[in-house]
Amino acid sequence: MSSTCTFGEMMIFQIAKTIPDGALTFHGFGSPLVQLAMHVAKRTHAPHMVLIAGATYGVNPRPPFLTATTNDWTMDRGASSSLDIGELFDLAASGRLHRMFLSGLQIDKWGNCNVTGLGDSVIGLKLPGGGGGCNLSCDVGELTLWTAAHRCPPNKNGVRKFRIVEKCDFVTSLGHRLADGTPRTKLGHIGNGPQWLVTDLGVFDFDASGHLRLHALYPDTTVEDVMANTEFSPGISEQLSISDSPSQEVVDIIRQLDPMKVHEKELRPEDRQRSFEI
Amino acid sequence: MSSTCTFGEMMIFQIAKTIPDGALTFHGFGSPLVQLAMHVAKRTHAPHMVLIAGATYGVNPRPPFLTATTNDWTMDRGASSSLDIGELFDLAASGRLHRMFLSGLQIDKWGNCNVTGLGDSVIGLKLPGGGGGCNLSCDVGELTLWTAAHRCPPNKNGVRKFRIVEKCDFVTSLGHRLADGTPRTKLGHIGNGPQWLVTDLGVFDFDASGHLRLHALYPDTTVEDVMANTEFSPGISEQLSISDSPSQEVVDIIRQLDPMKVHEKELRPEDRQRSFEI
Amino acid sequence: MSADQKTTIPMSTSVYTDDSKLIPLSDLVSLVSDGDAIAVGGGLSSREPMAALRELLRAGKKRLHVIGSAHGIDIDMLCGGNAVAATWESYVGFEQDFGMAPNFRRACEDGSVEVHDSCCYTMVQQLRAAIAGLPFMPIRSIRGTDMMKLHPEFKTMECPFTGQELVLVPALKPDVAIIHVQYGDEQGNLCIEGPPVADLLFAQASKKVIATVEKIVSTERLQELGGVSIPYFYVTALSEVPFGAHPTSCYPFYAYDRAHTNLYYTAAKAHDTFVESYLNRYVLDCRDHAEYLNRIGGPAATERLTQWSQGTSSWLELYKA
Amino acid sequence: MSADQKTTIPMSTSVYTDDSKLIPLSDLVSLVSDGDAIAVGGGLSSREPMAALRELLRAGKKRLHVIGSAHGIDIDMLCGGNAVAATWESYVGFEQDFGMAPNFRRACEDGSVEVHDSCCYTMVQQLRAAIAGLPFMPIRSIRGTDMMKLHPEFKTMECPFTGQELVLVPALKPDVAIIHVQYGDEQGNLCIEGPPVADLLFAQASKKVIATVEKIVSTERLQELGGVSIPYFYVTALSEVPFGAHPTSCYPFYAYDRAHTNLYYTAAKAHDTFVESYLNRYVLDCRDHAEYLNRIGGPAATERLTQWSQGTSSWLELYKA
Repeated sequence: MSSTCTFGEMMIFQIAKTIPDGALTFHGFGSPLVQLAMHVAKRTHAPHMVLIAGATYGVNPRPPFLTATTNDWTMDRGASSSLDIGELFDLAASGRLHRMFLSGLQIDKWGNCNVTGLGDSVIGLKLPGGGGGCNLSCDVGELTLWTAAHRCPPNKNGVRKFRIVEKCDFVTSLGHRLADGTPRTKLGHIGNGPQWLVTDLGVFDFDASGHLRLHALYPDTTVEDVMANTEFSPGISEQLSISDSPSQEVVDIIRQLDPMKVHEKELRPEDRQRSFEI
Repeated sequence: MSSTCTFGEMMIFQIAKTIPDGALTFHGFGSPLVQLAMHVAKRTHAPHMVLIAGATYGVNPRPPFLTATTNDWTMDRGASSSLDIGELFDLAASGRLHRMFLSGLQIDKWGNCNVTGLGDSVIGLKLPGGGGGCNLSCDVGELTLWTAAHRCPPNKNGVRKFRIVEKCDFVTSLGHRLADGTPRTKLGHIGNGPQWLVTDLGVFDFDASGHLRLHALYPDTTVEDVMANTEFSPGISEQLSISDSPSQEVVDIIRQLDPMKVHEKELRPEDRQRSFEI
Repeated sequence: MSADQKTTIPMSTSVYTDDSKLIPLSDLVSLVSDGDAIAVGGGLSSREPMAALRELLRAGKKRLHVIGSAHGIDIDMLCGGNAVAATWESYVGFEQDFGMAPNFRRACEDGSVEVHDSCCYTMVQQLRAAIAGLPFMPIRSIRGTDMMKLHPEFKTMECPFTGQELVLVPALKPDVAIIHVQYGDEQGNLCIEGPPVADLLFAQASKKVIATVEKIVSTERLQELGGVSIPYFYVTALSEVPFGAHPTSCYPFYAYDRAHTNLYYTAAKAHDTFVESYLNRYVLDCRDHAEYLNRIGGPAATERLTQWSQGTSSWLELYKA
Repeated sequence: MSADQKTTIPMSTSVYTDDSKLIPLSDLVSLVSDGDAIAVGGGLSSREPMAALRELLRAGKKRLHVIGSAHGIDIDMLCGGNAVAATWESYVGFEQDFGMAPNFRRACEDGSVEVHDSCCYTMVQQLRAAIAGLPFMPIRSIRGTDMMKLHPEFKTMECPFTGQELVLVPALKPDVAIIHVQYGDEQGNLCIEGPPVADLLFAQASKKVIATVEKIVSTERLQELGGVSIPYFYVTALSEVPFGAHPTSCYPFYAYDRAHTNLYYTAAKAHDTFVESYLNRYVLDCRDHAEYLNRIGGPAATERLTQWSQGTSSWLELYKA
């Protein structure tokens, strides 16, 4: 009998733990790790969360299985109701969307994210865009950021292409401070900004100044891994710990819900090999 | 076999004729004469009008019979769809509601109407209010005004309480000019204001300056009746005519749709006695 | 990191997630406080939350601000019960059926109710501002009318895109929306059949939503009945109250009770005796909604109103009463 | 006074009242002009009006501005066919299924498509401004992000009620909304089953609406199927085009064709051969939609996609392709 979980399952669990019970919670699209984390939370510690599915805006759906495309009837089966696109974003703008999840090809030290394009003045590499993430990063109560691409091995010239960067080429979604250091609080947004960042190397929070800080490692990662793969030096929590692993119940929920292992598409091949005792 | 129509049927016909084919047309509530006029228009000369029912916002309903309360399931039976309250008013504000009907306990020479209250500084007599009429008087393409209370016999002291007045005590819905003479065109509203006024004494339009002008009499009314019952002197059209009467078809539609003669509640007892050859 | 560490949600966000929100009607109205701004659902003679309003009067609620579009007996009765301090309605009356609203008129004319008459789109835009968390919404209309005089809180601006003048109407966030609908489930999902009037906007804009429903059904059955109009998380609490809209209609259950409305109107018009002849008898002296239903004539009276669906002539008969 | 005297309605009011609006697909796309701003309905892998877009490409339409929220193969194919001048989308990609959108990326990177990336709520508020006939709508969000740099047309103001800074986003009124839905009637009433994405907003905000539908039914049947989502008077014209969303899904008729999307993606990624290997074969060289359906494999291919409803395992099977 299996007594291990995969890294994907570990990461889903870490994201799930950031969801409080009773929270009105929304995922976007293109985020199977987050979608699974929301279903795990709803079925374990957060039964009263309001789970709003990305793209379909179904409320508390029970999908038969996860698909790699978010706007699919699989994803809102069993929903008790559906919102429309305007209503969902109104909930955020009126302070009633408590938690959302954002990512980026670049994430900076203040939690700003870039999913629009790489390059300084012209677009060198066009990214797909952020959906509603820009609006939501300002309005939603608390954000959980995630990326499964923190680790950036040096190329043959010894150069690393960092994902966790000093400064984003383009700020698609807002973190705790602008590039010039102006704090988000000056802008009068109703959302409090990023609270957690879950990556393939560890779990981070943000210190009082809004700067990224290492909060927990995985059993198989080290502070040195984090430092080498980050363009700047994140703070390190005084209570730095090792993340706890998901229970068998959590792992079973994920495996039942994602028989095609769609969530592994977010992971690099080497991370798919990682496993943890549970 | 009857070859006459009642005054109510005559008045409904005059209102119906102000509705062009193809127009998106809306009635409010408390207006059976108008409701019947819209159904007459839709079933005769304006088959392509979009008939939107007041209060229910049903689109092109076929009510089994008219009720004296507008928000009743009778009134939207057979509707192909229903709008919501916001959508209806958005249509007006975006220039897509072509015709609406307004009335008032006072209607002034520029077509301003008062359904809010009588009295100068304090409210001497509180009227029910105008629903959405204030907004719609600014936004709707063309307005048809109506009242079945133009005639105002002198009381025992010889004083008339005019309904068609020099100046409204309160302007609930906007006509062609403000009380100080400022033309409506200065305000940049998208609607063109009142086009017709149908009363128990005649049919009126508005001259180029926006002033009320007698356009047609009924077979049983005179210019003198109009002048005596109006607080100011309306203009008189060079083509002053006698209104034509409704066809048997029109009369039949009205009688079929309003078996309880709800529309006669808008008429004074003496006007219910008037009849016309058809 | 534990699930509850730094991950609590803020209080008072107007999101309600209890599994069961079914409570008795008397507890439901205790969610309304004296002085609250209440948005009353339904409109004219349709689906007004009359049982809840009668319970409000029995509970002695006072100084309410009433918000709505086109209303009738609901607001008139609250005025007759001296429960209203200010009106932000766009119409209160009985249309062609009976005419002006007697208690409402008197209360406005004698100054006991402040008159802030609104108009439908102005109210829609003010609710939309609240729903979108904005301080205001712009409108183009109402300039040139005296509505501006009743609303010194409105501001104007020059549009930076077009140079035209716009009116900015501030967000309107009722303390409580009080609505009556056909169906609900235990969790508070609500299904409205037929015209929703402004109920959806009220539910989204208000801090609390309290609902009475004709019938509690399962969430699955709600889907079959047309789906959820108002998702549960907007709804604070609800009660099952059959005939809860009486004497206004709640199709497909029952039609408008024109005869009882006539009785009400006649009593209201005879000012001096209204409390005695109507308010005590049908509201204040009733222990509860069940007693009200008895006093209006019991099953014979209510049964009659369900016969609208038997055909046009049965339906028509109800209006001749 | 005659009915037509002074009572004509203004032209170009975006209200369409013809009794029958059913026209062939080739006529439908002739309602789109070169340079038009088009709002494309559906989203991601769902209910995108693919047959209409293929017909647009066959008709050689050029310099289109594309407006939308989260899209995929639809916008990517238009970019691959050199029909796009500017993008106002909030996302164009293939999510976790295949990743970035190859033609869209290239067109943005080589400058042939102007990038005005939007975000969902910004677009919603811009559409709402158009729907309400307002020059702009306010939002609080996006300040502090670089979205402001992509949109010099946005303005800011100090709120006269709160003193806070707001962003004013101008009305967005697409020339044509192009949507695909499950059911319609001859008059143009449309019924959408499942998530409407932004289709309702597009229909209300646009000057014209052109629709393809899986099935034309009677107005009465539309009511039974869930009622009208988009009333006929918004709709300029429509065509009956079964499998008109393929390879995106149009439940309950058919699921997403993952295999064909994979074929598309592979062809698009191999830039140099895209026109030859995909665009000519499946779009430009097809005489019409019927020929397209033959080229993708005929009834055997389309039949397979309808089997999602036979149970979870049949449904799951479609995603393993």
